[in-house]
Amino acid sequence: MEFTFTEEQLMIQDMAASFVEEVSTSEAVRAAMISELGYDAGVWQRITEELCWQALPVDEADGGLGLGFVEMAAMLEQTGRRLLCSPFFATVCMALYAAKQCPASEAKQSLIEAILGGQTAAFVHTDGRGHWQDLSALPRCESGLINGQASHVINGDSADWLVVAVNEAEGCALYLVAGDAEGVSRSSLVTMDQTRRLASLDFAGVSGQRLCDAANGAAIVHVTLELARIGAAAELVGVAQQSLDSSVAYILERVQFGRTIASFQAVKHKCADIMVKLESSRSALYYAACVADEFMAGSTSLAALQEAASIAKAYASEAAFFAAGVGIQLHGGVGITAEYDIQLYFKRARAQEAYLGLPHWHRERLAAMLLDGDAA
Amino acid sequence: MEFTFTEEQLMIQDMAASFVEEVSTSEAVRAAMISELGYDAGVWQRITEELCWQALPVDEADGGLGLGFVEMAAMLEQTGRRLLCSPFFATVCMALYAAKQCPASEAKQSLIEAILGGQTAAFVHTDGRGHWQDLSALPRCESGLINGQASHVINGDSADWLVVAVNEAEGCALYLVAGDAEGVSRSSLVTMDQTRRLASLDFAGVSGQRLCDAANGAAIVHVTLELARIGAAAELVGVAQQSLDSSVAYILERVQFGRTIASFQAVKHKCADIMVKLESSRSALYYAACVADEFMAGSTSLAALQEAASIAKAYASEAAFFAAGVGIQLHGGVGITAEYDIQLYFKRARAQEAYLGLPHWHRERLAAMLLDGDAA
Amino acid sequence: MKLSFSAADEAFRAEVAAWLEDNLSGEFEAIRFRGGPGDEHVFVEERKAWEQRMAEGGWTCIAWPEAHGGKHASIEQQVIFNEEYARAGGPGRVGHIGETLMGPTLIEFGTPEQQAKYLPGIRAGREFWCQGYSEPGAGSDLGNVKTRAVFDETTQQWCINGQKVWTSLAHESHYCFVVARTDPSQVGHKGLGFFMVPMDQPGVTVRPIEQLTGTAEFNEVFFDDAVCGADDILGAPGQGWAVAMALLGFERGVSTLGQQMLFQNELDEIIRVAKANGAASDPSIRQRIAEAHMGLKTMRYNSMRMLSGGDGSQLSREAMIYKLYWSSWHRNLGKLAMDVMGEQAEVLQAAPYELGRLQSMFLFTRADTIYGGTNQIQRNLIAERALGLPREPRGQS
Amino acid sequence: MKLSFSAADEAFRAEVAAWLEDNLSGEFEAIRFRGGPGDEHVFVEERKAWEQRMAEGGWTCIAWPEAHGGKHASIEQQVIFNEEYARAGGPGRVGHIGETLMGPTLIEFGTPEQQAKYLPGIRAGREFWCQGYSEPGAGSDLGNVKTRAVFDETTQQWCINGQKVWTSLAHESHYCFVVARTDPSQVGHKGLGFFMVPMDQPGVTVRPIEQLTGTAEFNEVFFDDAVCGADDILGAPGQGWAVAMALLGFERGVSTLGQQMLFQNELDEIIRVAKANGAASDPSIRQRIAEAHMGLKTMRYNSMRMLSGGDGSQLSREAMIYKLYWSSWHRNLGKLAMDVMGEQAEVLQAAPYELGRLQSMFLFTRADTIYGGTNQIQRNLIAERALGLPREPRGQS
Repeated sequence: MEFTFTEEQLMIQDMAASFVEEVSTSEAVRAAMISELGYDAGVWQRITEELCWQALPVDEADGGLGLGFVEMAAMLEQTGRRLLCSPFFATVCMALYAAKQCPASEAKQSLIEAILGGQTAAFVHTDGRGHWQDLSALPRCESGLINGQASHVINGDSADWLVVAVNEAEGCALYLVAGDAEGVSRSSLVTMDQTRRLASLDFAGVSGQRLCDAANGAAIVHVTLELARIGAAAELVGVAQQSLDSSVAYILERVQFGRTIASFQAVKHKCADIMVKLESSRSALYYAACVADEFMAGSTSLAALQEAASIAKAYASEAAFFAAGVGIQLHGGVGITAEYDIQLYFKRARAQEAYLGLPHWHRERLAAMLLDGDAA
Repeated sequence: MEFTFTEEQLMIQDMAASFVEEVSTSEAVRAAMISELGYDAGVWQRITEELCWQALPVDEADGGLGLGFVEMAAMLEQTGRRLLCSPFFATVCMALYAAKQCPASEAKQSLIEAILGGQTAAFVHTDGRGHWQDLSALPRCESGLINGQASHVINGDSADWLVVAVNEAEGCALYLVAGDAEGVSRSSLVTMDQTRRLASLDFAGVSGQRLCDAANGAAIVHVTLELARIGAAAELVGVAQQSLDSSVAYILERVQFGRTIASFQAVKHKCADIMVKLESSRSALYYAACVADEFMAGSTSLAALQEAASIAKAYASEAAFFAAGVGIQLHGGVGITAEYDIQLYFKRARAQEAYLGLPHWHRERLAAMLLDGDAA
Repeated sequence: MKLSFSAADEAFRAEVAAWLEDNLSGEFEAIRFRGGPGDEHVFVEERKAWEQRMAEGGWTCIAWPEAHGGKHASIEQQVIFNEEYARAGGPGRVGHIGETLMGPTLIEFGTPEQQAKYLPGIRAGREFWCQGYSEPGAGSDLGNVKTRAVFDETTQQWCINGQKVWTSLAHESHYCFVVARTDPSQVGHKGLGFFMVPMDQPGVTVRPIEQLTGTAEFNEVFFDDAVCGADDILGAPGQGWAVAMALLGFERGVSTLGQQMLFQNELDEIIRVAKANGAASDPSIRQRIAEAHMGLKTMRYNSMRMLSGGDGSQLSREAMIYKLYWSSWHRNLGKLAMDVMGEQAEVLQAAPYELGRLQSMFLFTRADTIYGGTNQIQRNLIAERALGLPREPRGQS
Repeated sequence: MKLSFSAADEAFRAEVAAWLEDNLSGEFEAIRFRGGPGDEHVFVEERKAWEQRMAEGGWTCIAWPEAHGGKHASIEQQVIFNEEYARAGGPGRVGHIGETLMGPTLIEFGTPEQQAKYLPGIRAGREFWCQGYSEPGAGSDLGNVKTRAVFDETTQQWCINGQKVWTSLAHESHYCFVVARTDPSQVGHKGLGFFMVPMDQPGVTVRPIEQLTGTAEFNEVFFDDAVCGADDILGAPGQGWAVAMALLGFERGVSTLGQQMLFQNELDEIIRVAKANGAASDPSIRQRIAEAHMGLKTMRYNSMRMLSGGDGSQLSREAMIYKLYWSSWHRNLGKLAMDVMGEQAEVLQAAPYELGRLQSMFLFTRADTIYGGTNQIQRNLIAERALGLPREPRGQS
C-alpha cells in the first residue's frame, strides 16, 4: 500500500500546475469563456504539441504514454484549480477513455490517432435528468442512421469528433461521427458557468462508424460516466483548493475594525471547515483514481468503481460549493462583483456539482448498495 | 392581529415560572426521576390544590378556568425549562384535551371531575413507529372487552385513569379505564431520559366506559396528537432556553487561555445560532398555539392545525437538540459528567425530538401537503 | 394573542387590493413583479411613473404623520399594505429609501425648513434618494469613514470629498445622504456629520459595479469637491453617527412582510417547477421544499412577534435575529431552486448572460448574507447585545 | 500510488488473524468487542490477563525497536495489526497508554536506566500507565499547569502536589505520567517537568467521575505530597512541555485504522437495525446511512494518506484534520443510531441505567468532540498551523 504520489506523478502534477498557472490567468479565462470556441485554440495547440497531455492515457503500443487515471486526476486537479477553458476533459477524460474500452476497430484506431494528433472529441450522451444513468432517451440508430437529440454535451459545439451513444434495436451502441458530418446541427448553450462550454446537438439521419455494438455499449457508457465523475471530482478539488487559497490571501490582507479579517475566529474556523472538506475530498479522489486504474486493469468490480466514484464526486462537489460559497462570503462585498474571480469558481462549482448527479443522488445510489442487497 | 401575550397570559407564565423554579431544582429533578412514581406527589398536590393548573383548559361551565392553548403553551414552556417531573402533560395536555373533544357522557364528566379533583390520567396510544399516526396497532375492543398492548405511554404506570384508544369493528373508539382495573398490567420503562416516565401497558379482557365511538374516535385521537405535538414543542422551547441560559452563564465564568470562554468569537457565534433557532421555534410555537385555539373554536381546519403543529414540533425539536448538544460542547469536559444538568436537558431533548415524529417525518408530512395535492 | 385582523383592518386590506388591481394595469402591467432585489436595474422610468401614480392615490408614505402627507397608518395597516402590494406584484419601489429611511429620519431630526424642503418631493414620488454609508475597504465597519466634509466660510457651503460604495439607484436619485467626517481629528463614531447632497452636480460621479449576475444594481459614488448648502446637514456636526444609526433603525420592520411575499412568490415558482419536472417526487428535494416552507412561515411568525412587540424603539430578541434568519433562508432557497431545476438550472434565457428569475435569485442571494451587515456581524450583534457576551476587541492597526 | 499490500504484508496479516482467532477464545471469548470507548470500565481483570497473553505471543509493542522487545513493525504492519485486532473484536487495550504513548516517549527521551526500569513492564503487559495532563478548570489549555513538583534535598525525591482530571484507568494503573511545574516563577509552557509517578502510595488519591452514561471512565487524581524518585523525571526540569508535546505526537497514527474498524462495527449494527425495523426504507435515513458510510470510507483514505506521508515527524494537512473529522463523524453516527432505532432508542437494557451498545455510543460521542482538544481547538490549530492565519490572542487575566 502506497497512498502518495510517486516522484513521477509529482513531476507531472507540478508541470501541469506551472503550465496552467501561466496560461490560465484570470484575464485568459475571461477572454476564453466568451470566445467563439469557449477555449483558447493556441493553448490547446501547446497542450497537444508541446506537452502531449492527450497522449497520457493512450497505451504505449498506440503511441501514447500509457499512464493511468491517477495521473489524469492529478492533472485535472490543476486544470480545475485555474478554471482552464479547454477541450481536454471532453476529449481525453471522456471520448478517449470511451474509445479505450471499445474493441479494436478502424474507427477506434482513427479516433485515437486523431486525438493524438491534436484533434478534439466529445462524448455525446445525456438523459435530461442530470445524473445521465438513464439510457432510454439516447438518439436512436436504425439502418446505420442516427436520429435524435442530446444536450449538455461538453464541447459538443466545436469537437472535431463525436463519440455518440445511441440506442439500436439490440441496445446501446457507440458511433464515431465527424463533428461536421451531414445532418449534425450543433449549437452552444448560454450557461451560468461560462468556463466549460456545453452544446445541444441534433442528429437528423447522420451516419458514422460503429465503435462498439450493443454487446458492450451500455457497459462502456456506464464506465465512461464513472470515470468522468472521478475526473469531475478532480477538477472540483482544484476548484475548492483555489477558492480556499484566494480567500485566505484576501482575508490576510483585508483590514476591518482595525484587524485583518483573518484574525476573527469565526473566519478562521470557516477556513478550517473548508480545509477539512477539501482534504477529505482529495483523499476520496485519490482513492477513486486508484480504483479506476484497478478497474481498467480488470482487478476490481464495477460496483467498487461506482462506490468510489460516488464518494469522490459527492464529497468534492460539496467541498467545492462550500469553499466557493464561503469564499464569496469571506470576500465580503467584492465577492459578488464581476471583478473578483471567486464568483467564477462559485459558478463552476455549482455547475459541476449538478453534472452527472447531485450529491444526494449519489448518496441514494450508495444507500441502495448498502441497504437493498442481501449482504448484512 | 396581536401576536404577544396579554397581561393575563404574562401573569400566568410568570407565576408558573416562579413556582417551577422553586420546586424543580436540580436536586428535586434528580430525586423525582429515580423515584417510584417518577414525580414528586407533593408537588403535584400543590399544583392541583394551590395552583389549579389542571383546571386551566376546563370549560368554566364545568368548573374550570376556560383558558386556551396559548396559556397551556406558556405553562409548558416553563415546566420544560426546569425539567419538571410531573403528570401535568399526560393528564391535562393529553387526557383532558382528548376528553374535551368527546361528546357529553357520564364517563367524560367523571374523568373531568376526577382530574379537577387532582387525580392523574394518561392517554394510551402508540403505534411502535414513533410518529403515532398509524392506528392499526391499537388494542382491540370486542364486546366491551379490551385486549392488546401499548408502549411508551407517558405516566401510564401510575395514572389513576387511562384514556385508551382502541379499535372496534367500526373503527377507532376511546374508553375510560381505571388505572387499577382488572386485567391491566403496567410496567414502567427504563428510559434514557429519566425526567418523563414512560410505561408499557397490557390489557387482558379489560372493561371500561366508552368516551366516544368510532364516529369520532380517530378524529379525536389525531387532534389530541396534534395538540400534544404543540405541547411538546412548548416544553422543548423551554429546554432550549435553559440549555442556552445555563451555557451562557457557564462560559461567562469559565476562563481559558486567560480569557473567558465567552470572549471567543466561535463560542459567541454558536450561542447566536442557538438563539436564532430558539426564537424562531418560539414564534412557531406561539403561532401553533393560536391555531390550536382557533381549531378548538371551530374556526380553522385540521390541515392548518397539522401544518402548524408540524412546524412547531420540528423546529422546537431541532432547536432543543442543537441547544443542548452545543451546550454540552460549551461546557467542555464537565458537560458530559453526571454532575452538571446540561446532560439531562440533552437527553430530554433527544427523547422529545423523537416523540410523535422526528423532524424529517414532519417535513415529509408538510411536503405531501405542498406537493401532492391539487393546489399549485 | 390572536391571529386575525380587525374588521377595519380587513376593510383597509380590501381598499388597498382594489386600488392596486385598478392601477397595476395598462401601462403598468409590464412592471408587475419586476424591479425587486437583483432586478433593480429594469423599467426604471416606468417605476418612477408608478411612484407618482402611487402618490396621487395617496399610497406613498402611508406611515408618515398626516401633517407630512401620510396616513399615520398603524403597524397592522402597514403590514397589510406591504402584503397586498407584494401579492399584487407591485414593482420594486424606487422611492423606498426616501419613504422608509430618509423621511422618518427627517421627521425625527430635521428642522421645519429641512422637512419642508425635502419631504414633499418624497411624498409626491418625484424625488428619489440613495445612501452614502459604506466606503471602499470599510465593509461592515460603518464607523470607518474617510469621506470628509469641510464648511467653506466663503461660499457658506459644505464641501465634500471622498468615496462611497454599494449605493443602489445612485444614477436615478436626486439626493444622496452622506455620512462624512466633519472633525478630522476624530476617529470611529465621533466627529461625523450627516449630509443631504444633490446628485446632479459636477462634483458627484457615479460608477456602476458589475455583479456576478452581469447586472449592476450597485454603484460607487465619488465626491470631488461636491457641495451642499449650510442647511443641508441633518443634526449638528458631530451628531452624524447618531442620525445614521437612527436611520438604520427605521430600516427594519413592516417591509419585512412585503419581502416575505416576494419570497413566497419565489417558493411558489420552485414548487411549480418541481411538480412539472418530477423533482417533487425526489425525497431529498421534498425535505428541502418542506424546510423552505417551514422557514418562510416561521419568518412570518417572527415578524408578527416583532411588529406586535411594543413601540419598536428597542430592538427585541426576534428583531435581532431577523436579518441573519432571512438571509440564510434565502441563500438556501437559491440553492434549492437550482437543484430543483436540474439540468435546466445551467441554461440561461439568452445571450450574452440573461438570467432567468430563479437563476438571478440564486446568484443574488449570495449578496444577502453580506450587505446590511454580514452574517458574521449579525452573529456578533446577537451574541453581544442579546446575550450579553463580551464584545469583539477592535484591533490596534 | 497503489492500494494493495505486498505479499509479505498479507502473510503478516494472516499470521495476526490466526493468532487472534486461536487466542481470543475460551477464557477470552467474553471480552471480545468489549472495553472500547465508553465501555472501558468492564472486564478489567480479564483484559489485564489478555495483555499478558498478548505479550507472551509477542503482540504487545510491535512498533517498538527490537532492542526493547518490539518487532520494529512497519507502518503497513501496524495498520494491518490494528485492523485485524479490531476485526477480531480484540478488547479495549488496558496497556494502550504505556505501549503507544509512554513507551515511545521513554525510548526517545529516557536514559538507559529509565528505559530498563519501565519498558519491560509495559512490554510484558504487567505494568499499566495513565496520564496526568489536564487540570480542573484548565480544559484544553494544557499549558495552564498548577500542579507543582519540588525536589526534596533531604529525601532526594520529587514531591508533587496538585490535581489532574480526565485520567482514564487511573485506579488500574501502576504509574501516572504527570506534567508539573518545577519553577513556580514561570507560567505557561515554561518551567515544567515530566514525572513518572507510582500510583500505589498514600499521596495519590483517585476519584471516579460519573459521566452522563452513568459509568465512570475518567477520574480525578489528587496528589498530596505524592513522591517519585530523583530519576523519575523524563528530561530535565524545564523540558516538561517539550516531552509532553512529543508524547502527544505519538498519539496519532496507526491506531486510527483500528478505531475505524470499531466504527465500522457500529455502522454495521446500525444497518442491521435499519433493515430489521424498516428504517432502511426511509429516504432521509438512507441519505444519512450513505453519508455515514462515505464518511467512514473517507476517514480511511485520510488515514492512508497520513500514514503514507513520509516520516510522520511533521504533521501533514490530512493529519491535522483527523481529530475534527472523526469526532464530528462519530457524533453524527450516534444521532443516526438513535434515529434508526426509533422508539426503542429510548428504552434501556435494564435498570437502573444499563445502556445498550448504540445508546452508550450515542451518549459517549458527545465527549469525542471535547476530549483530546475540543473541536474549537482543532479548528484553531488547522487555521493557524495549516493555513497560516493569525493566532488567537491570549487573554491578560
